[in-house]
Amino acid sequence: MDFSFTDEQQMLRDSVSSFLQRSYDFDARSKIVRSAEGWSRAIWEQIAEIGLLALPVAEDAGGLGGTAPDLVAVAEPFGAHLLAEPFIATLLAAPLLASVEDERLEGIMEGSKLAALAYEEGHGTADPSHIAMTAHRDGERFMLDGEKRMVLAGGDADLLLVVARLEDRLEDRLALFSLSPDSDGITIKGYQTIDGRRAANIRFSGVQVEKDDLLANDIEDALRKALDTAILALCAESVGAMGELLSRTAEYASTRKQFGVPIATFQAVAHRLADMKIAYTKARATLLYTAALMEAGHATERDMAILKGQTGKLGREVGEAAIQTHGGVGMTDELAVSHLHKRILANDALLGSSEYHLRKVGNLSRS
Amino acid sequence: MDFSFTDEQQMLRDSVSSFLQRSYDFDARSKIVRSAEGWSRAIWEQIAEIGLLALPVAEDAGGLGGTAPDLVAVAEPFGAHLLAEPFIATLLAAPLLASVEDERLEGIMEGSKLAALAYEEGHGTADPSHIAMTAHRDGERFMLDGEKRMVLAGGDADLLLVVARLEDRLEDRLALFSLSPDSDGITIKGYQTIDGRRAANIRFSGVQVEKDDLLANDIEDALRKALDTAILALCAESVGAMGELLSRTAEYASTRKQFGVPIATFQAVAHRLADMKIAYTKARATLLYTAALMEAGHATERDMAILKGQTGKLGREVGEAAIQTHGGVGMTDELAVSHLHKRILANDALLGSSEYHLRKVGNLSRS
Amino acid sequence: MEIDFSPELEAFRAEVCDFLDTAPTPEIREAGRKLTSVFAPFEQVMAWHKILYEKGWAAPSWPKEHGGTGWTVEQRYIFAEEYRRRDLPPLLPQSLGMVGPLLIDIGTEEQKAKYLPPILKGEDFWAQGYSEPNSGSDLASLSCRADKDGDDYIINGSKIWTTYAHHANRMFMLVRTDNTGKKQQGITFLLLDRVDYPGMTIRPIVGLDGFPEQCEVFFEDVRVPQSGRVGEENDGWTVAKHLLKHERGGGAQSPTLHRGIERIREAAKDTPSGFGTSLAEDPVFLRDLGELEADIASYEAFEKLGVSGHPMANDPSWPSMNKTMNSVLTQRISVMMTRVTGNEGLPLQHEALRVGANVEPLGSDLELVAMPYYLNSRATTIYAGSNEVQRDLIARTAGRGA
Amino acid sequence: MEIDFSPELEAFRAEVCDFLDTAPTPEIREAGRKLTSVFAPFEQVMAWHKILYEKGWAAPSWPKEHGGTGWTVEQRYIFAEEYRRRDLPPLLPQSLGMVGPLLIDIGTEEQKAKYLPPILKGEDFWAQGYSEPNSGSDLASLSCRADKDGDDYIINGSKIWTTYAHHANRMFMLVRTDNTGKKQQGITFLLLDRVDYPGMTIRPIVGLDGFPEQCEVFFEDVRVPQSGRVGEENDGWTVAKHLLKHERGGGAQSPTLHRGIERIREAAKDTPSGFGTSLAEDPVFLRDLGELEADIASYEAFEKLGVSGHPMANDPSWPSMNKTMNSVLTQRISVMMTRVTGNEGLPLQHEALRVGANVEPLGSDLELVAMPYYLNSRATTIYAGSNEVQRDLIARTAGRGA
Repeated sequence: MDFSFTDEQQMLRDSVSSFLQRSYDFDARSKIVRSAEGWSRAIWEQIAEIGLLALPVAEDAGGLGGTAPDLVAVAEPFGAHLLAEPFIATLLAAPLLASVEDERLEGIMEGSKLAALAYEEGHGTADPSHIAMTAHRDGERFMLDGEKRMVLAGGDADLLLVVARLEDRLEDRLALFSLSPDSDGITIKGYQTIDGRRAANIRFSGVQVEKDDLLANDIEDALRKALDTAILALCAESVGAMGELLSRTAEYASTRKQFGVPIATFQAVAHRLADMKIAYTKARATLLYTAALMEAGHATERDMAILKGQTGKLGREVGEAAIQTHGGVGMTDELAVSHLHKRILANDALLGSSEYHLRKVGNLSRS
Repeated sequence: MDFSFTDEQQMLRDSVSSFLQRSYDFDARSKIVRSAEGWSRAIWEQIAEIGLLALPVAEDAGGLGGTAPDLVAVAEPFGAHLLAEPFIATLLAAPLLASVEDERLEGIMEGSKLAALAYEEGHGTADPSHIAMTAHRDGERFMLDGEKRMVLAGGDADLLLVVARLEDRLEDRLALFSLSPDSDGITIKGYQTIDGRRAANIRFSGVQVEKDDLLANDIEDALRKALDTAILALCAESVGAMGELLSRTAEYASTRKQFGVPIATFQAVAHRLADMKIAYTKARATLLYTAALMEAGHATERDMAILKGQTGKLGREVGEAAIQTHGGVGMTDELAVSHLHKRILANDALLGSSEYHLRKVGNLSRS
Repeated sequence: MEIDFSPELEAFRAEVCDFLDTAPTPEIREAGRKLTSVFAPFEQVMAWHKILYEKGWAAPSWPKEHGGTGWTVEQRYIFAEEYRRRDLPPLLPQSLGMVGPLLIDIGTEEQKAKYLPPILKGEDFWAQGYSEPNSGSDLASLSCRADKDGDDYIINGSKIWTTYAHHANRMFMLVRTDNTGKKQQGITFLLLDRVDYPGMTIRPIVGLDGFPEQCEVFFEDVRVPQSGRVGEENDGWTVAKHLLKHERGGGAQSPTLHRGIERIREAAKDTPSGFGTSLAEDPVFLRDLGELEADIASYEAFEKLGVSGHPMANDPSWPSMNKTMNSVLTQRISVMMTRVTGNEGLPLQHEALRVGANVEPLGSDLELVAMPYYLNSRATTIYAGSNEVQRDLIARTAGRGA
Repeated sequence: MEIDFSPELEAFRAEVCDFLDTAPTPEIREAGRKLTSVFAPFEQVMAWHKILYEKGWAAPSWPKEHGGTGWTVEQRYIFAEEYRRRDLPPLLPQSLGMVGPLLIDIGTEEQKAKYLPPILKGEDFWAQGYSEPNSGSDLASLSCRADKDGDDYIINGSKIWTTYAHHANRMFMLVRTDNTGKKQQGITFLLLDRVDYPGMTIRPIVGLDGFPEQCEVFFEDVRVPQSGRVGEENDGWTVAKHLLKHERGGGAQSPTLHRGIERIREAAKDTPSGFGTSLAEDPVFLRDLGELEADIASYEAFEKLGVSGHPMANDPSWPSMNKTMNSVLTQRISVMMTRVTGNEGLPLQHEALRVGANVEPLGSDLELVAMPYYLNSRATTIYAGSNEVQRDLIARTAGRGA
């Protein structure tokens, strides 16, 4: 039994960290997020150059075939540095393109093209079985109507991948369509999220899809796998952010003085730091353990729910404690603290909140 | 708007308190609880002499017609002193006897006879609609089968009042039977409860009841009223116990020294004391407010659920905090602290736990 | 014990409803619906303040002789309930709830005559200059200095977390006038007639919710008259402690919390639980709501005991308990709101939140406000004396009154 | 990263199951079912200890050369899972988990040879004499004195919270041998060969659950040989700190917690929720259970990281985090159990709880044990260094490793 990173994983993690420390400190990141586009294509190209966009793609599809621990090694520093670029969007889209052997995958892995997965339909479509959007058959073509929400990178993508039900298939089969964002009948409302990502709500009004653009008519297995990978990465990001919050808050508490002494000497503050450390340690242990289970091919639905549920819940505790400990300055836009908390909150809300997942744990008895 | 005790209520409260301080301090009470009978008939007679057993009975039935605040004035000190005697049992039984103008009420109010209400059927029969026991008509008589559990004073009573459904009546009507504990077919298993009360599980196997012993065939309204009164008294007892825990713990924390200083100077201890005080204050405010609503005839089902739910939940918080603050000695049988906590726990479990009642609050939208 | 349930109160309620249904402008209503803070959008809330003043209802908690309403506690709650039920913006607390009551209690006759009427009328808005960058929880360590010079003080230093200073025309503040004794001594309470004295600079601070609600205020040789002093020189700590009592509690706050629950229940009807029903019918959600509602009901009981003058409320830590409970409940409500909105609360919608904006929100009203409200309300356990400071105070008399 | 899921492990599991299904006597099983504490009924658990020793499985966490099993981490968890699944009583920790590992680490060869074998065999049971009436959280202030006299020490003073001292035949303890320096100095760690030395008195203390689990031990001129010292004189604090690491964590504890959940789920099938279904089908109960189970799963991950030697576990506060998490989860489990049993848990059933009693319980097994278990488990956040003390320790290195 061993939950440590391999030397290669540790090197990968260190190199990602030092790249971000160099090029993506809080000030640099703030400028990027406040820019018109809201993210940096230059940074994105560098991320692609290191090979990180090929990481989630299997080797036989031309990717690096990264394991779950590999992904954790990368996503923890991404979370600690509040990456605004569309890494999670790519994690969702690239493996799906790989699963249907789509040639456009190469451009995605190179960072020259962006793909977005239009999956979510509002209020946390935590499970593929919640997908309601239907594709109507119209002769040789298909007609899409409905709305997809919180499509990560949905306003910037060169390629939209849309999950919908084929109306004449069995209810539990999901199809995957590929669409250009310029297609007739598509309205895209892009926005920034509280944690500095770009996303979009996308309305489909009688959008016609050619037969060839039905990439798969039974994507559910591949979709679930992609969602699990994205959940792992979201949680690793959050754990990275929690670690950052813990070290920043411990540092602040040991230097900020009130009543003539560092506030860390007040037991109420000290014990809150202790609770933050316990929460962080629990979350990170869960993350590493789940990554090891995934790598061994033994992660169950329950394991994924535990990871997502615990990370969201513990992350909120850590974020709220960090703000409270910082007091007034924690309430501002000016320190990383509030942004790290917002990243954790957003990651919690994406792909099923802690409420949803912890409840699922209760419903799924341990075998 | 006024939630203060009247002068009369304050006098009543003071006289009950000083009687208990005189005759019922922790050592005296411990001896009583450890005695074979488990409670003191001498104390009971004195309680009757002060008139407290006539308090819950309407004036036109020969009682004192005490109001909800009157009852609070009495039950708070009872809780603080961990009264083991069957006051709650009498609160449940006496008003029901009054409602059917039963002459045996007088002996109950005088303290010479004990009545027990056999209502509960196991696992918290929090609402009369949960009663499942059925009385079968057998010619002119009735036949009772089934089991009543956690019958307060059930092993000591001279008279059992049994709630059951008449099999040929509408489902939502409850009947009240009177029975001698010596009747054929009755098996009584008496026991002490964790908080030093006496109670019993009572099994009825083909118990024959004469027609005259059907005291009422639609007791539900009177029963609900008696249950509300008992809930008020249980909550007042618990609030009394919480106040006692708070003052004992604050006293202990300011005298017990560790690391050369009173432990109350440690912020973790101080903040726990603050939380205990907040919890106690919230619970007592809820108690007084609800008593005022009851007196004004405006207490709803939701109000009663809030009172019972909050008292159970806040009481547990206070009790657990008191034990933790006392450390090792809080874990022993030797201090009142653990006994006060057990009284609060037992009061929570009786007539619907905080879990049950708080959930009811959620289900009953505020009008 | 006694609670008034008389029919006359229902007539009063009808009068209140009628007024609140008709008097506010559409902009005022919009400001209330888009509220994401305890501090309402300035322009609209001051307009509403003036309308309430005309009706005589701007300051229900003030004594009648200074323009209060003379209502019973029951009436005050009816007013607060109907007010909140309509999502009208709460009047800003700094003038009406803090410096006003303070002056009523201990101001000179001149100060009362000069300052109370424009506060009541909604003509003046006062900012509160207490905290400093190095004096937060340890407020008494403040160092912003006022030196006597003739009939004036010369102020140097800075204040921070000065809510709405960029909207204020007046300011009350604590300054250091003596450095020699204990830190609580040597503090003086000052009223500033203007916030545009030469040498005064106000810098808005953008909050984590994206809005500039707080400010930093810099003083460089700012000359103000000594007549603005409240109480004695070097006795400002006593004055401030007196005011804190007003700041930390005592209004009719529970209706705001109850209204939060109503909005949550309303929005829950249209929200899937993820487990087959709407959230409004989901047993888990209802249980959590029940727990919160019961706690709000207990807070209401606590608050009414206080406002009605129950002996328990004489406890010196009552205001601290009030502040602690209220802040935590506000945060719990805000969390529950974001639980309803889920990831629909993630988009930043600053433009749509502006009163008068012609930008359609991406989703429902609650989805628009829940997340910024949650983020903003993290401040409630920090401001007006952090909850840690309150617990220190409560612990000092923990055993008393039990 | 690597977890062993090989088929060989299933063969090992089969061997474990087979043994655990057949080896324990009915009394041992009964003692496990009636467990209401971390400390199992003495007589039966020592009988079970001897049976496990015969099999070679008494001390899975000891080094193989001292009688450990040499199992992999995976094997240890399989053993613990199957053990707990059968509700077998856990072996007492004082000898096997505390003084034993301590002697292995830093005892003399003589001490190892003398004391380890009878511990392993279950012949000896050691009590732990640490706390004193005035030295609880502030353990280093202890005052029970040992004065040198020839080759002996003369002990005077008392110890309290000495679990099962009335069952012990040996005792390890901390004594004050010097009063001149810092309080942590001048403490010595002693092994006592007997607990019936002249001048030693043991008084059992009845706990809030009604059982005498703790004791007070009085020493009046008790003469013991100096050869029982571990480490140097006046260096006992270092020894005790070393031992605390063993006391505060590091076993395979999560299976015990998982088993608690299983018992709860099982009992919930027969319990009405009060809202129309059984508790086992009640969404609210299942949500709360899910939250607790997920937290136990996180603890399991934490524990496995520690046992498998992950670098994070080098953090000096790891044992404190372990103790904090484990104690709180134990208490949460116990609360959940009493939630299932409701008022059926209120009757005192001391007689029915006795192993070998011929008294029928009033209700189910869980109803018999839940309340005393809940009450007893209040101690978990107090003993072995209160959770407040642990948090102090954790806070000291809060930022490290993040």
